Amino acid sequence: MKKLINDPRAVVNESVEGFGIAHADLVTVHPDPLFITRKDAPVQGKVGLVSGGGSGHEPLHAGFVGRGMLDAAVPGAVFTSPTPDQIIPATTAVNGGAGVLHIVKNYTGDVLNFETAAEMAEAEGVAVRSVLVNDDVAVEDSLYTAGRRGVGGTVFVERIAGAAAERGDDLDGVTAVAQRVVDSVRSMGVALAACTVPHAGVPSFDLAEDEIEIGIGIHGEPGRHRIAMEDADGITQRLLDPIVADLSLTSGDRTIVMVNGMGGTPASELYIMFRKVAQLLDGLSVTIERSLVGNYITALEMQGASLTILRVDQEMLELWDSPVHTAALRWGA
Amino acid sequence: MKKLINDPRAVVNESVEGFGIAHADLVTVHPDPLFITRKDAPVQGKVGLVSGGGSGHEPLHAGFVGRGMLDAAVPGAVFTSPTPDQIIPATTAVNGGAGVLHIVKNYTGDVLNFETAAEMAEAEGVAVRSVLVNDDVAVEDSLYTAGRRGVGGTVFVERIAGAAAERGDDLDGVTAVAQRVVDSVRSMGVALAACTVPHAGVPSFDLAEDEIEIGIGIHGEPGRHRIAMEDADGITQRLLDPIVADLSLTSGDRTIVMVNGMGGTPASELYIMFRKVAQLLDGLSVTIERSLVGNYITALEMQGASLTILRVDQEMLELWDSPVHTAALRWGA
Amino acid sequence: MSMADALDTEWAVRWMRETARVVAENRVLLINLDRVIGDADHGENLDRGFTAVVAKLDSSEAPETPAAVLKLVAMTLMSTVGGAAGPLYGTAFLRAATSLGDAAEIDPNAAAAMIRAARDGIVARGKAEIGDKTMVDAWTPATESAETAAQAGATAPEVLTAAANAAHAGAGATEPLIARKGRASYLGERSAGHQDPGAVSTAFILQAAAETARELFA
Amino acid sequence: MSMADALDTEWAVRWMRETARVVAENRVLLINLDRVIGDADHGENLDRGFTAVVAKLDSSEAPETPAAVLKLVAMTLMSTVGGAAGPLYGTAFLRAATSLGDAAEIDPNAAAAMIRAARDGIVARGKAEIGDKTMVDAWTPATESAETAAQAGATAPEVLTAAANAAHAGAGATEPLIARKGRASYLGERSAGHQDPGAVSTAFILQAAAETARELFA
Ligand SMILES: Nc1ncnc2c1ncn2[C@@H]1O[C@H](COP(=O)(O)OP(=O)(O)O)[C@@H](O)[C@H]1O
Ligand SMILES: Nc1ncnc2c1ncn2[C@@H]1O[C@H](COP(=O)(O)OP(=O)(O)O)[C@@H](O)[C@H]1O
Ligand SMILES: [Mg+2]
Ligand SMILES: [Mg+2]
Ligand SMILES: [Mg+2]
Ligand SMILES: [Mg+2]
Repeated sequence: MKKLINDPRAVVNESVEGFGIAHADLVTVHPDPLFITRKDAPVQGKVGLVSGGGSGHEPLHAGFVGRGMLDAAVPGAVFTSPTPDQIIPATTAVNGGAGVLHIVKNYTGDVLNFETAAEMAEAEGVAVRSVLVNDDVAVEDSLYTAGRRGVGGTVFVERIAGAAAERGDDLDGVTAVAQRVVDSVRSMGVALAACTVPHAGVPSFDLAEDEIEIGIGIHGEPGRHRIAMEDADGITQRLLDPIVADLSLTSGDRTIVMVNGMGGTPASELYIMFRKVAQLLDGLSVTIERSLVGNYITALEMQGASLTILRVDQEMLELWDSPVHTAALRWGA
Repeated sequence: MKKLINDPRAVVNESVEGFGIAHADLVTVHPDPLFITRKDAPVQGKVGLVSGGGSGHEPLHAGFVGRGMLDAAVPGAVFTSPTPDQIIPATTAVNGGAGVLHIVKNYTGDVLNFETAAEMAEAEGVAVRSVLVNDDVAVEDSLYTAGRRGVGGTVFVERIAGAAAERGDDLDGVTAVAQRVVDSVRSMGVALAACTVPHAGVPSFDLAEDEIEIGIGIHGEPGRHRIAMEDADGITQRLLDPIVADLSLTSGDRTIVMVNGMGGTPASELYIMFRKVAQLLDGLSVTIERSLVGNYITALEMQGASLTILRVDQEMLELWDSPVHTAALRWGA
Repeated sequence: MSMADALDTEWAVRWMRETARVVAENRVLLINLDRVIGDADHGENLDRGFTAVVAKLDSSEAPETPAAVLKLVAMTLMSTVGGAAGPLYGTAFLRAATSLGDAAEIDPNAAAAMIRAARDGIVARGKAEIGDKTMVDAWTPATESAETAAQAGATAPEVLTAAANAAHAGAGATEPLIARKGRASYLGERSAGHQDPGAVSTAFILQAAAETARELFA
Repeated sequence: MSMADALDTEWAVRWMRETARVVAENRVLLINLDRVIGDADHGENLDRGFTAVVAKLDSSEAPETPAAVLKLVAMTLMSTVGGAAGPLYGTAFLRAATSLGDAAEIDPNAAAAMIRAARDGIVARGKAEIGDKTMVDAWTPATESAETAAQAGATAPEVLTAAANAAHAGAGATEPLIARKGRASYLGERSAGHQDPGAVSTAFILQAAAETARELFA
């Protein structure tokens, strides 16, 4: 596996450095310990939003730092949760006096590291709340696992909670909005071919020419089961059905839909999937109010896609539509 | 090679259909013959901009239809120029009385089909001008080829000429701005692994685990020469040097830089390359005024990247910064 | 010149149906030739185009002259093939149609003139010279052989057979050449060692012409 | 209890250096174990962490007690490893340090208590039970064997050897299990048939403890 990198151990630092130069109008990169903040952080009186996790999911999270979304992103090594000594200064750096919300994807590593950081930041006098994103319906039996994983829904939580914070909601209010999004969002993914972690140098799993992996996560970890390759419409149905069931989507429901590329999938294929999602939801009389089609939460160069659906009410929709200005999501600004 | 598609021959139609649903606020899809127009086309009194080419380069061109950029995009089959019977109605559909500019990438097929269409549209009373984009410095000896290929520079021409048209420039004025961009923009690409055309089903070329292809085009056609794999900094230098030489970039020059992914390259790797470009240009005292890092002109899921540099003056920069609202490029709106 | 072996409208239709069959049969071969020195679409493009031609022939009223058949083919290829080959073959068939006028039958000289018209149309459109490793390298010897045969008193099927054989030889002879036009030219010296896909498809088209002509008088 | 075989600050430093060496040596093995049922980073994470530990030991003033060594290790792992293993091993070494107090030497009972403290810290943090296919499946038998050995009058090196052997056996025994905690749990039944990477790294750490202890008194 060839990669456009220098030292495999410098991938995160060098790439964040480039990101900081490209988006110097939006963000500040703090190199050691590594985290990224909004250029104008801390915004006085505004709740600060911090998220983070392993690298390799770009544009998540750094690409979502800016007005109307995150105040800070904390990147770990590739596929490895960041450490408290990064999360703590990121938290204090974006505290404008109104407290900080941690948006944490539900993985043991992320949970433990953010937990420790939150404790320490609180000890330093910052009010910290957390929401756990756990939208992946691929994990069927949550009693016998570490719970559902956080995947594509994270983008929705960051955007809508970010909008609430920008609007001036207090810490409890922003936390409540974030939790409402978590409760209303579900995702499911598929991989056609694995990605290769730079330091590992070999693909994370092997798939035969006629196999795909359903219920894939975003860490190159194998999914729940393998099936024979199918056409796009069939695969889309397999991703949609468990989401519809889990959200109990019914006639009249309003949604925002994301068809997300895992990094190595052409946009044309994502739009073919989106077309099928639109047809199927239309058949259920479920409305797609807004959509995102593209690479928003990736797994390096994995070939595959994920589907995320958020059931929205009018307030969530208005928050969604409010101005956002980040490297990877921008409108109204 | 697995793909998220249904019938290989329906890829373009189904994907454009999905695109139309996802961006119904921005565009109208005309299914037969296939082309995409700005929702509010024709804009009375404004010069119309039409571009097109083979599919497989998404978001180019349909992703750039909208305010401040293209009025129509004409997608051919995958890697195949569109036909005059698509280009002609697209041209007449966006003629708001001020004439239409065709932005054509310099490939025999594109040139011949647009030429025919322009003739026919003129016969129908539409004033048509054309600019040929030919920014690829990989093609060294233009005497013995069909001339330089049009690649990443197309994005810059579409944006800046689109801004000039939006500003109200007349057909000659918009054409002159477009030509000025063509004259000031250069590109060079690299492939680490080939893409697979859906109807072909096998990769367009084979590269060994330790080989890369320098000077790759965007049609999965082989590049000019192969070299042993190098690190990102080395490869970036190989792409930058011929561009700097060809543009005679010197101290004090101002530029817009695009590091573009070919479809299968993670954003993190593009930012690693951008970092090196920034360092090298800084060493030459050349300023990067604006930048784009991401997938803007792809070759399906090809693994690789291209570098495009536009030397700008103040006017071009102001046009660049003016509002643009398309599926793939948006600011100020 | 005997009208017994002149080619009529029915032959023109058969020629196009046989071309569609041969192109479909060789779709992958043409894709693979184009994959090595181009962009892997030539077989797909022509297959799409000639499939549309057959559909057009099936659904339209029968054209009245050979020229009308070739004009229909020209318009259909122009609007369905795309790429470089679409306008080039489109122009070729349009010029060929024009050269035939409204004649009901094609005699040996008209057959040779038709091939020259097609070839000249391609050169006018694409500006390639002989040796540039394009379809011109098949059309040019095909034209010359067809004219020589006609002058020597060959029948129309013999004229087309001479053209087809020369086109095949011309296509084969593109192998060592370095491309100077079209997509293969970007490869420079690396384009040598492979036949040009457009030259090969030209040979298939002219071979279909010769075979259907011979069958008609067999 | 004889102070002759008690373990001092110098041993604690040697233990950590030896751990760094063993982890570096087995980096790829641990990555590969994690690749199959996780995300291919466990070896990389620990290698980064223990490389940082060695750098810290090289650059800091020599810690005065074994507890001070382990506390430095805990803080370093916590801030460099990340993932699940960072906080878990960080907590383990922090609790181990706390259990030692400011004693200059570690006798057999203190050695066993240190291992129990580490194990309890991991359970408190990660909430895994025995049989969940995590590092707890190595730490729990290690704790039990260490305590049994200490009660039976073993020397400190013998206590650590008992712990290391039990950890190795415990790691091996994770192979048939279905994971119920951590990333491997998402695989459900497909997690069976592979050893847990954290259990294996636990065995390496305790083996380094035992070997450095034995060497000190060899
Ligand atoms: N300028 C030209 N003149 C004549 N023939 C050309 C020219 N350029 C390309 N061709 C022919 O077109 C063929 C390629 O057709 P096709 O693959 O369908 O189009 P594209 O190159 O646009 O993908 C080449 O093999 C060559 O024979
Ligand atoms: N809840 C838990 N309790 C104890 N150990 C755990 C728990 N979750 C994960 N582990 C251990 O952590 C190891 C994985 O560590 P590592 O790969 O570094 O982190 P990550 O899973 O975040 O990539 C597993 O092999 C397992 O032994
Ligand atoms: Mg990890
Ligand atoms: Mg083509
Ligand atoms: Mg081609
Ligand atoms: Mg791991």
